[in-house]
Amino acid sequence: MNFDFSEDQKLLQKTVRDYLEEHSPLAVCRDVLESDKPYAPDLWKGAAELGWLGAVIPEEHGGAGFGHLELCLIAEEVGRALAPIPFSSSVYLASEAVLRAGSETQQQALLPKLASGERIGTLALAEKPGIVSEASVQARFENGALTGTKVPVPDGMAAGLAVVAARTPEGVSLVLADLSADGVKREPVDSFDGARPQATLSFENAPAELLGGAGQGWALAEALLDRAAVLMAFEQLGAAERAFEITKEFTLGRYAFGRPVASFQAIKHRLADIWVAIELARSNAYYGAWALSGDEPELPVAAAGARISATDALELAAVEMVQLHGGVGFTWEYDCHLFYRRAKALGLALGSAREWRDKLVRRLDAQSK
Amino acid sequence: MNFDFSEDQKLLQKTVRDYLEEHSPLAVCRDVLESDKPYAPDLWKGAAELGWLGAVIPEEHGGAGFGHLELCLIAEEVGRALAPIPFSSSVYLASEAVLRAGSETQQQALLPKLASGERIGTLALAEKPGIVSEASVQARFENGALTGTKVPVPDGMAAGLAVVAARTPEGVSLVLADLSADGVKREPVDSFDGARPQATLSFENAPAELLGGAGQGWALAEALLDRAAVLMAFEQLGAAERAFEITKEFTLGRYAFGRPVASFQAIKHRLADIWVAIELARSNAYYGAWALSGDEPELPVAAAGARISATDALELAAVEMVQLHGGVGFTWEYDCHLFYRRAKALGLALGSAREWRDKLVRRLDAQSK
Amino acid sequence: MDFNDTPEEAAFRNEARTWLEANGELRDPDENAMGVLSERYGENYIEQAKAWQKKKADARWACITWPEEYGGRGGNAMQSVIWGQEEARIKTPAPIFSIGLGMAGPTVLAHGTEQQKTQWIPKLVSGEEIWCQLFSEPAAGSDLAGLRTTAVRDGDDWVVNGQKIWTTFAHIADWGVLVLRTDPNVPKHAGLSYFVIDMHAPGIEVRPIVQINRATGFNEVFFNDLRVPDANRLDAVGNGWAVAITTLMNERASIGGGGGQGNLFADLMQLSHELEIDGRPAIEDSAVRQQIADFYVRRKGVEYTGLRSLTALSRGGMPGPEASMAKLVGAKLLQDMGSFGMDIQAQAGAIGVEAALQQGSWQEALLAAPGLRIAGGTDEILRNIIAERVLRLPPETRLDKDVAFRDVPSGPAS
Amino acid sequence: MDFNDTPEEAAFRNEARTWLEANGELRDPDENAMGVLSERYGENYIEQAKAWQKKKADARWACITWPEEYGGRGGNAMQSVIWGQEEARIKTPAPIFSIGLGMAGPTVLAHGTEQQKTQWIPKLVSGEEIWCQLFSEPAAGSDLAGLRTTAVRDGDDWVVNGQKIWTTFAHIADWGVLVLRTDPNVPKHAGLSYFVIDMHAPGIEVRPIVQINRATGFNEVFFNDLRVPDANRLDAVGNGWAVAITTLMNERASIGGGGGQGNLFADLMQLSHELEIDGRPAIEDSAVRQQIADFYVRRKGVEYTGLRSLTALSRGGMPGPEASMAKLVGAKLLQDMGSFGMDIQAQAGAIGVEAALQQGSWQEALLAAPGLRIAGGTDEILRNIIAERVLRLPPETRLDKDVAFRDVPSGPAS
Repeated sequence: MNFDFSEDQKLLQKTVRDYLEEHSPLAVCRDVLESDKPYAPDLWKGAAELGWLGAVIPEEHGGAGFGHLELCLIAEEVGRALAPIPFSSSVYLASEAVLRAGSETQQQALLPKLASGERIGTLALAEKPGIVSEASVQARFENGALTGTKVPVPDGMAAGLAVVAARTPEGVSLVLADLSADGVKREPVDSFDGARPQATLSFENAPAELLGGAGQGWALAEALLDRAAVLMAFEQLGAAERAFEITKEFTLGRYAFGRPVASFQAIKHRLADIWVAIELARSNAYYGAWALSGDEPELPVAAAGARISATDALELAAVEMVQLHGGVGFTWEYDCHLFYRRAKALGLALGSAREWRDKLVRRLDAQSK
Repeated sequence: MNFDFSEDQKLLQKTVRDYLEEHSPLAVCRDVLESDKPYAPDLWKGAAELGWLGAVIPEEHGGAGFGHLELCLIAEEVGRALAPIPFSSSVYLASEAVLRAGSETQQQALLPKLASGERIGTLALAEKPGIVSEASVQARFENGALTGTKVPVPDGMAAGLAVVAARTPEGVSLVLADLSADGVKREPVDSFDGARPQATLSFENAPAELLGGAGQGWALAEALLDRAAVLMAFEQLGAAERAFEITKEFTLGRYAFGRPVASFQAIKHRLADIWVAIELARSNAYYGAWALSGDEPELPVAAAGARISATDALELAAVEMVQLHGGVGFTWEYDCHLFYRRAKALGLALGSAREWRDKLVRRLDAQSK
Repeated sequence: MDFNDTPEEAAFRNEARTWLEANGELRDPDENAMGVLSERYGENYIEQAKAWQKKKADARWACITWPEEYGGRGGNAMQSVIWGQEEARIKTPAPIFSIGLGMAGPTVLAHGTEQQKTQWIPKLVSGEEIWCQLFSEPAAGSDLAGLRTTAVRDGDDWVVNGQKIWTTFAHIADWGVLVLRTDPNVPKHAGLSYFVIDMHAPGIEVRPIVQINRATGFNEVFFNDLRVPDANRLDAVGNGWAVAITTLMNERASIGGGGGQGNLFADLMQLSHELEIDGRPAIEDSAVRQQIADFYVRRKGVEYTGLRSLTALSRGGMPGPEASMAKLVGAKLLQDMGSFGMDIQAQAGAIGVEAALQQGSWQEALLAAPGLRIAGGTDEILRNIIAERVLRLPPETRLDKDVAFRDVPSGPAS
Repeated sequence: MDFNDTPEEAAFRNEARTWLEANGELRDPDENAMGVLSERYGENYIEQAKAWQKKKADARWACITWPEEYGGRGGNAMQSVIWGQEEARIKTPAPIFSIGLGMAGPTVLAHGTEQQKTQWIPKLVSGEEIWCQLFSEPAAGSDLAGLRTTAVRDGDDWVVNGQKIWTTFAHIADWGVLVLRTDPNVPKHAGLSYFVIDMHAPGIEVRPIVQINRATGFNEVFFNDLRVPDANRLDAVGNGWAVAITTLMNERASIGGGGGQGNLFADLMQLSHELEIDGRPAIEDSAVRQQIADFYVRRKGVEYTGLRSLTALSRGGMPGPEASMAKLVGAKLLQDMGSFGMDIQAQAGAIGVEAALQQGSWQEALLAAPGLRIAGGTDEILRNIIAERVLRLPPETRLDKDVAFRDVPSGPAS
């Protein structure tokens, strides 16, 4: 039985944590939240230099060639730091898309730049409020030209490259669009979590190229979302752990009625429940990591389980973080709302837990047939 | 603003409570649970003599002619006592059916007997596990003959008369069947709440007669279920209040670590939450009572709201009753399980809260159109 | 059982409605929930509010239950409720007098001398002066009696030093009511006294607090050698806790519960029609219906509980503990609805208030709810109140009651 | 990251499996959850259990981690787990030795004298003698150290009076371990001593307790002047609490969590296919899927937490607090699943165990769960344990620690 990360992997995680503790205190997150900056560029550069961006990109394409288990742990630390960088968009989604579906030429052209951070990528699926599905894709791609509007696109202002779902005669396909090209307009759109900015991308006969088979786009998108769900679960787990630790320390140091707040049973039991939720999420996430790293047939079910459990844990931890801080918890000055916003933003990023619950049981059901 | 029962109505309620405290201690409920008796006949006789069975039956048909507000309060007390009598089957369902849909002849023949308790009625809808709907009715009624099997039928062994949903050429209709007639077979079926016994009723060309218009059966059944939902909500409310009171007293008297268990915040806050659930249920039930008593157009929505809220409150109160009693809570000897069983039985009696939630929103939606 | 007024109530309602419709403008019944939640006021809100209050005072509608001699109407509690219901139909300015009318005024009326009442009450009624209430401190929130701001006697004055927090309208108030520690050598509840302070006096600094929804209704207030005349003391030295209880009882009665979800529920039905799941309106999804039904019965449960309480009032009884319950249930409901409203928008739920659907009602709800779950008594304190005052369960084991306040632990031992 | 055994573990597993398949009969993997939940045993269950234990002991498989000199195998914790996994694949008789092997035995091994170990352990290993554990009392459940059953010294014996409760297998046991109050004049934890008693001695009366699911695994045990030789005392007089902690640590490790939901989950998927909603299988209803998904992630979360813990064990570490968590989550999950399984049957959910669908699994779950949520530590105690021992939060304020036991309040003042 070897259902845990190795010592080497944990050592890597420790170096990531140490780096982020030094270079990404919560003030860095707050700075992006309170400004118009699309991300923290110095941190992004650091992440690139340490090989995090190319963690699963092969060395021949300029990556670090670690593997997905290592990337899970990096994601956990990025989540823990609420690092305001386009990590999930560029690493879990755009890079994975190129790795999974890119032609040799595309891989050679893009992967080194994605690994070095020179190029930031994102995935643009949503066009309107509601569940994103094959049917909701209305953007069109024909004869090398992309037309349509995508909103919200996470990190859309930071990215130079977008993987876009669009209709082609063969069905929905994924295409690669250079966001600096003619025919592309982008505008920031107010984001619930300002440290995780969103944008509207409008394409008007913009140049783009197919990524993967024509008409294979939706299957590919689903596969990408599953893979990202595992990584995002680790990011959520990291944020949840941090929120919990801060909350626990606060309730230990805050006194009321002559006692630490943490000595009141209502608070103690709440903390115990949050801890339980995080442990359950961690265990489900580990299973997802196993399935992701080996590309196991269990991945679709494991990814959904990890995603649901992590979303539940982080939302609980963040809501209770605000509540258990009392008055200061709902001030702009304290950091609780950074977690509160991030929890909801990550919970929605790949579709809500409601949507993943539905997928999970459909998949379990399909398995049993 | 007059959103409460009147002093006179509360006085009536008090007499009902006093009677039941004397004649229906929990030992009476337990006696039916532990025996093969289908109900407590002495209590039934008492209820008849006091006019509870005919509460809404006009005086010219032998009833007490109180009204539905009074019946709500009687139902609350019957619930409070966990009275093991076929009250809901005969009063909320069968009597209401005859009152709403019976011909003059049927009313004259049946209402006096229902009011006097000489005749016990029930409503037989379900035929198999799952939501009872117009489509689930498979029993057939043609040329005065009823054929089919109904299970579970609450109080099916106690009843002498059943209102049965059956297919006729015009669609689903309700028919009246004398359960002592030829062609009727009945068998007790194990009941989750043995003090609320269930039966299987099998009809093989049994004599029966139409109740209400042919093909109008399902609309009529829905209307009956709505009316019964309000009354049942009061019954659930009474049981919930009683469960809560017993639990509160127990936790006040039980000491651990040198303190009453009720002084621990985990327990106090749980009790506060149960109290809140009961208050919300009470308020929703009152609204249902208002809508029922005036036959208001709001009844379908009000009935669903009352039903959902009461089911939630009673299930919470009963589950926590067992839990907060600790070890003795899960013994046969203590009375907690009487409430635990009754909570679930009443929660399922007219269809689960899930089903009513669904109906509620469908109705709200239809209203808004 | 009905929802009708008694004949007397109907007459009063009619009179109120007539006056209001003649003097105010009806609200749009389809107003989006957003406005209610954001707590953002337009320019000139002070002037507008003062003018409206003056208008009401001139017609004796300003303080229904207060004595006529101080400018009130001398009416009963039910009339006050009816007035509130009717006034809610009208567009009204920012509630800058709410603390004065809801909390400070009743306390002065209950504990003030005749001179204090005539000095302060009429100008409060007429909208000339704005009041605030300064109770909470950074280290004394739920444990209000643990407050540390001190007042030391000096001749005819008291000299005040310390800090208060969560003071609504402190930045525009003329007067404030507050509790101060006048003796740290006795047990905590015994060393408190209650004062009225002039918010324009030197030695007071007010700093706004930005909330997570960017609203700025609350302030921090700092005292540096503020001098308060002893004539501004309400009730006896050392009796401040009893006076504070009067203020708090009025606070709980006036906060009420579940503000804004009425509109929000209509918004939710609309949203569930607009969004699609599996190619059909979201309202046709069974899981969506389950959730909406749950919200509905909670909201209606609170609303009908209010009607039961009004009935008691109408029959001459006292309001019960329903305000605590309404806030406990309503604030969490707001948070749950906000979260759900964002969830069913899926990815687009992550759009911020300024750009989101329905004027960002859902995002606004999610950001406003935390404050509601905390201010004026946290969920946890409300459960304690229900458990101890309604259900009469034993109080918490207390280690801070029988020792001198200065010896009560206030932080981890170093 | 994988689920594989180390080569050593694989070899051990292979050896165990080979022996088990040669000596036992494989379980039906599609077995319904009902059997696991009902706790009802067939006839001759004692003889069958003794025969199986003897067979294992003869082949040195009975007690993997215990020393060889007392009949154990001298193996490590991971081997014990592997054995358990493999044995679970086989049809095994009633677990009548579970208390002896899981709790009493380890306590005797940790605190007994050499003579006590040789007297009791080998016959426990070989299945000749059955043990029970008598800790809880009617007025001392969660507050175990508040126990009131007394032992008074009389020559070489102790004379015991009082009552124990929740004693599994008391009615068939040969020996029992228990804690008794030997001094009521010192604080509660200091006045306890730990003994082994002969369950066949005069002065013991055992009465079965019927649970709400009609199971009768528990008993009440009454002592009337029971004489216990001082030679049966484990560890020093007054040191009983420390010994009891050893027993309890082993209890928590052996109860594990979530028994039976594995099967129950498969039952649920089946049920959701059989039942219809709106004319389609219930599994196609979106609200049903939401609920099933919630059950699934809770169940898998517990299951995978177990695997993480086994990994720690396999790497030579100690098991963590996951047993407390597994029981906390698993018992409530069982209750929720029972309730849901009944709900989606609608009216037919009210049918009892004997006649309901799927052998009444759902009804059985709903009736079995309350016991699981209480026995061996209530949900509330488990949250305390997690809060205090895992999270290191401050303990409850205690009023019963520094006073003589006889002065600790035990009921409302009369």
